[in-house]
Amino acid sequence: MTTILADLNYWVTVFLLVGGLYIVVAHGNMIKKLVGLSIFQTSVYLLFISPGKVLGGTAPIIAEGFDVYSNPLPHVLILTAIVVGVATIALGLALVVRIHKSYGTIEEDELHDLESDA
Amino acid sequence: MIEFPPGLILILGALPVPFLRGPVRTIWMLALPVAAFVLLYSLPEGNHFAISAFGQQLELLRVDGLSKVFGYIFLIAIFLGVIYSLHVRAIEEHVSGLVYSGAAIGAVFAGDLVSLFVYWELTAISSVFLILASRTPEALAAGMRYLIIQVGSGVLLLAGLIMIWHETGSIAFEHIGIESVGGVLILLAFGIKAAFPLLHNWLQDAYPQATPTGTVLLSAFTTKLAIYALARGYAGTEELIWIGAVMAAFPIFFAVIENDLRRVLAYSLNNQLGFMVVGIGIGTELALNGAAAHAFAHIIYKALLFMSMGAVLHRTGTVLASELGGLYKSMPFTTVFCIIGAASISAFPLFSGFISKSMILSAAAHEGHYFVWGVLLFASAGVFHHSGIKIPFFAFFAHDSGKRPKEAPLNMLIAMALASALCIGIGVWPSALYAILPFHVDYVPYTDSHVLSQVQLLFFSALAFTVLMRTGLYPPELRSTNLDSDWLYRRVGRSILQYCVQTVGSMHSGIYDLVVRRCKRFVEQLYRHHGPHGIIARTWPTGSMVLWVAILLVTYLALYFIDIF
Amino acid sequence: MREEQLKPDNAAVPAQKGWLERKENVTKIAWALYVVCAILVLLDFLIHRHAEMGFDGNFGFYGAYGFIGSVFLVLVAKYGLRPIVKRSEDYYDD
Amino acid sequence: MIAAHLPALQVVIPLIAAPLCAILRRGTAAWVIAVAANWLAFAVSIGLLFRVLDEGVISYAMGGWAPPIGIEYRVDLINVFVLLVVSGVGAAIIPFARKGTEARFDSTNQAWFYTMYLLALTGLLGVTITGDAFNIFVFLEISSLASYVMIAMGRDKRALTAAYQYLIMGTVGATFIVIGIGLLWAMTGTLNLYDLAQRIPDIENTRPVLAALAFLTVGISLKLALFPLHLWLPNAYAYAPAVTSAFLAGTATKVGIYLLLRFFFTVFGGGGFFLSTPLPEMFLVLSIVAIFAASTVALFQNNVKRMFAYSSVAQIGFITLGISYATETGLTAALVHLMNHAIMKAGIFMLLGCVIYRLASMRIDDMAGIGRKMPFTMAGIVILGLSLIGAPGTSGFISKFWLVLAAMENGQWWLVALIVIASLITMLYVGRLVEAAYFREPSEKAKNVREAPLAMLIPAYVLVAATIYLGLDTTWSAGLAQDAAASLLSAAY
Repeated sequence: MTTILADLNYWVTVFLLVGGLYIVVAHGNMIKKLVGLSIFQTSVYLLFISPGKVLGGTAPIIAEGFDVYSNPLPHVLILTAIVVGVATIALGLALVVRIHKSYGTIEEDELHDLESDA
Repeated sequence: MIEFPPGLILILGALPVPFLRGPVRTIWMLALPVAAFVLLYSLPEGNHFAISAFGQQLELLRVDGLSKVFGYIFLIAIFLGVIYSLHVRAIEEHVSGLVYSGAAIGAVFAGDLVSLFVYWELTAISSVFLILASRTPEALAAGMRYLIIQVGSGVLLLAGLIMIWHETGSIAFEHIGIESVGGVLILLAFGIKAAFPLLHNWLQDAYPQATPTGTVLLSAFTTKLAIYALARGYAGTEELIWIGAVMAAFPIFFAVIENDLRRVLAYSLNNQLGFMVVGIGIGTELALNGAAAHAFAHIIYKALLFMSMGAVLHRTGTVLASELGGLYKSMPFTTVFCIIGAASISAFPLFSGFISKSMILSAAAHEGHYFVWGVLLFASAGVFHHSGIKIPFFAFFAHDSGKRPKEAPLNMLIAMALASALCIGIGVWPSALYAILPFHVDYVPYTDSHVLSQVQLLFFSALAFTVLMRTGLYPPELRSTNLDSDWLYRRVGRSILQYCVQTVGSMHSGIYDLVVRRCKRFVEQLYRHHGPHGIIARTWPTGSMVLWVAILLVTYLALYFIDIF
Repeated sequence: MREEQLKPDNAAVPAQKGWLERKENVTKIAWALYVVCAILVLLDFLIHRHAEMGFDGNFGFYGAYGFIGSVFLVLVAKYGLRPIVKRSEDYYDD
Repeated sequence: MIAAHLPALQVVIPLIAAPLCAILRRGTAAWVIAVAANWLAFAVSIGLLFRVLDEGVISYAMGGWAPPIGIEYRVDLINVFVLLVVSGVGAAIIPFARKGTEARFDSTNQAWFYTMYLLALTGLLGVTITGDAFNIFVFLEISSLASYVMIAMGRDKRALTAAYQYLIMGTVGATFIVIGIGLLWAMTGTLNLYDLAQRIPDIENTRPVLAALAFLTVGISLKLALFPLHLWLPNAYAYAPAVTSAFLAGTATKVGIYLLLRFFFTVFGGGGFFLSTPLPEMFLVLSIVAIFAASTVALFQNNVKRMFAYSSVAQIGFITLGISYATETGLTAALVHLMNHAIMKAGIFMLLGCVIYRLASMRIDDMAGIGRKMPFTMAGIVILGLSLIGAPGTSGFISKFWLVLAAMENGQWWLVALIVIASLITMLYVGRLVEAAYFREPSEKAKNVREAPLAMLIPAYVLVAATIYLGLDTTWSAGLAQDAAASLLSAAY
């Protein structure tokens, strides 16, 4: 039990990862797929951030009285990753809007039928 | 002095042809072989033109007796071919003809296996257009089969040369022999192009499908290039004697019952190659001289025969023996030229075949190969039968078909006249040809005894033909398809799965039956899955794609972890 | 171009039959051939033959070889090969 | 002075040029900038090549922060080879882009197109040159996002769904890569590739490292479209504008190959580690399946662009086949084919762009008889097609030659036979196009077309010429690749 709790952050990561992927696989709606994708990416943020926390450490700002700091690097990295993620989702949504305009649907199976006819 | 590969003159010279028109094009195309001929004439023996590519030194211009005689005849052949095809409007035929001949000439002067291979493949690729240019579905299919087989030959050559390079560290194209695996592979590659028995059928399959002008060029280069390569790499290999004997004998049976006269010529081409292969297999100076001389003479008279049949095809639209006859009335010149070609291939005294074929026969007798000698003599009689008599007889005489086509176009007649003059010229003055052979010649073809023997042989063959015709025993010309080894891949290959189902399936049952049924469905499923709407080809929903990702991830994880446990 | 090549020949009129097509002429040619063959055999007596292998110097060897070989060739092709390999013209088309 | 900053310039030039295009909003001006930036980038690559040849590996500390803390750009023979391919193919494509985009978009959208193009170029060059694992992810996403947009700009509305699919797949792939990187970072505490390479051998067989390897394998396989993860590729290539197809076919998957080599060989330590995993067998099987399945599918395609897209999947199979040997010859074959295939496939898609420009169709039936109407375009396609088959005298032959050599070294004769059969299948589908173009009567559509403008033909013919040149002189392909392969295997950096 304790081991499971000790690795809690990893379990959450795995849960988000699998859950996100599952949504991408299982849902035919293009927006829902993007939601799944977003959740899937979130798992990565957690994967990076959590090992950066040093128990008992403080924010990595040099100040008197503290000599244990958390690792600042993951925060920087994940900030970048979040920006990338936002851009991806924005572009994806823009594409969905255009697809809706062109086809009148954003359900993948219907799209598939439409394209087979074309 | 300019030292430049003559083959490249033709290949590069072909490039501007699409942009030239009218007489300028005619003059240009005729000037190319002439220029190459003059150049070749001036070249002394030795290696003259090397480039480095693929990290190797490639010798593109190795001039010696053997390469020179093949170079000359190839240039003569393309010159005649260009004249013969001047009336053709389709540019791609002219271009591919020139490139094809240039590649064959380039291959002859290649001093190393890599450049030989490059030219080898180029002849395959450039010549297929001469077949495709017929623009019929049959020609398309035959052309594709031809291409696959020819390219396959090149691939074998490549595999062999890599092995030899590995073993010896040299890519020089000298005597190869069949002692190493690489040598056997290369022999196989040469054998495909030389139409060895059972590897031969592309020839009878493809040549009759080419355009009237295309066949003339095809008959000259591909197989004779292989003969040259065999003479260079496998002279004196005893197996070749037997292969050649079989080659000389078996196609004539097919030729007798074949109705398509161009296919008859293709079979007789095959048979003539057999003589040359025997000569190479014997490998003495006389035999090799004979093989080279026979190749030289053969290219001209075989081209002449194909030219005459091409003229018939051009004018009447058919070369089926059952549809022709009586054409001598309206095509007298073509008839005469055809008879000259027929006399040459039959080796009548005073015609070119006589002075070259007899060298090979003499060499066989000298070396004590009596059985082979007998086979070749039989083949000589047979040649007379199907090429000497059958071709002119059924096309121009026999029963009158009622067809009254115009005489062949002027350019065709000129080409045929030139070829005829060469056939007779070589037959009457053999010393000119003997002078350019690779080895010194002290062979005298015209002795009383030899002339008499040959004339007896031929006249009694003619007697046999006459007797068989008059007694009604000669097989009638029937419209038919005659099976040959191509049946193996055109029919057996296709029905092998169904066959499995029928025979094996009836013997066994249960599980085995299931397996076989699966096999049968495989072909249908290939299209179902790979065809435009097949499962592998169609647009997949994103979800299933991602599912694949997940499956693969799990697979990899499992594989890695299994490893450490 | 096409129409002239298919112009029907009025073969019914005997006068238009070529010299070569008349039966008596064909017979003449055949007889000429028989005579030439006979002369050729007889020449064997006159011309000295240097036989390379012994057996080829025998009287009439080449003539007999050519005749028998040709008959063999044609008959084997007709009765041996053709029944095996002959198929209808559109055999490969289906 | 400039020579010292070449590694930075390689990425910075297109990166700065991209927003300039966006700001100018004028098609012509943007095009001029794009051409200038791409050609400069090519020049920089050449400069880098000569520096690497002269002085060996170049290490460049970005912003003056010394590695491993700061981001390091590290140029060695392997990535300079790929940089050369990417910027070189781009340099040929970008002049070609003018006519096609002008015909389709208004001035503003043209400017956007060039912006996206430059961003994609930046990303691909960045991925290749950087020595920092996380930096790879960032550049990868820059290039991917830009390429999604470039695909979506295709004239067929199916381009939109193709772009969407690619977006989902690409993001999943990139995220997998970043998960792999994260796991490696958690285990070693460094993101510098060369630092990682020092530390990984000690912990090579721990589970997180192996999990990282699995994530990286799948993520990168997605990016380089290794069967069965190729499914996004055919539609993306088929419905994108010609410029995009040419650019992506020539560069994007090739950078994927580079990543594969870099991670498996440099980071995980030479050929030894690679051979100790099940990867060689896995790659061998997947490559063969890719070659045959994709070639067979290509055979039945009616859309010529889609046909060549599937052919790309098959050709990638040839590259990964070379990698699966993990021998010097095998890797050389892979690198040589990487370069040769980039050039020929980019050329083919450009020439197909010429056809679309005149004919407005990619159906093989509509292309009937086009050989007479567009002789130069089709002649180019035939030459490149021959190269694809592996005909001697073209660069494709060199690729096949090395591949066969590698197979023989391993004594796998059956594989030589398979390679030959695959070439024959290639010949069949190229032959189908040739047959339609030259031996059929012109279709209704083809009757009125004429030859493509020189502005499109000349750039394409540069690549045709390169294909022939590289078929004759292999100093710059096999010569470089051999050294690069040797350094990959020894994991010397």
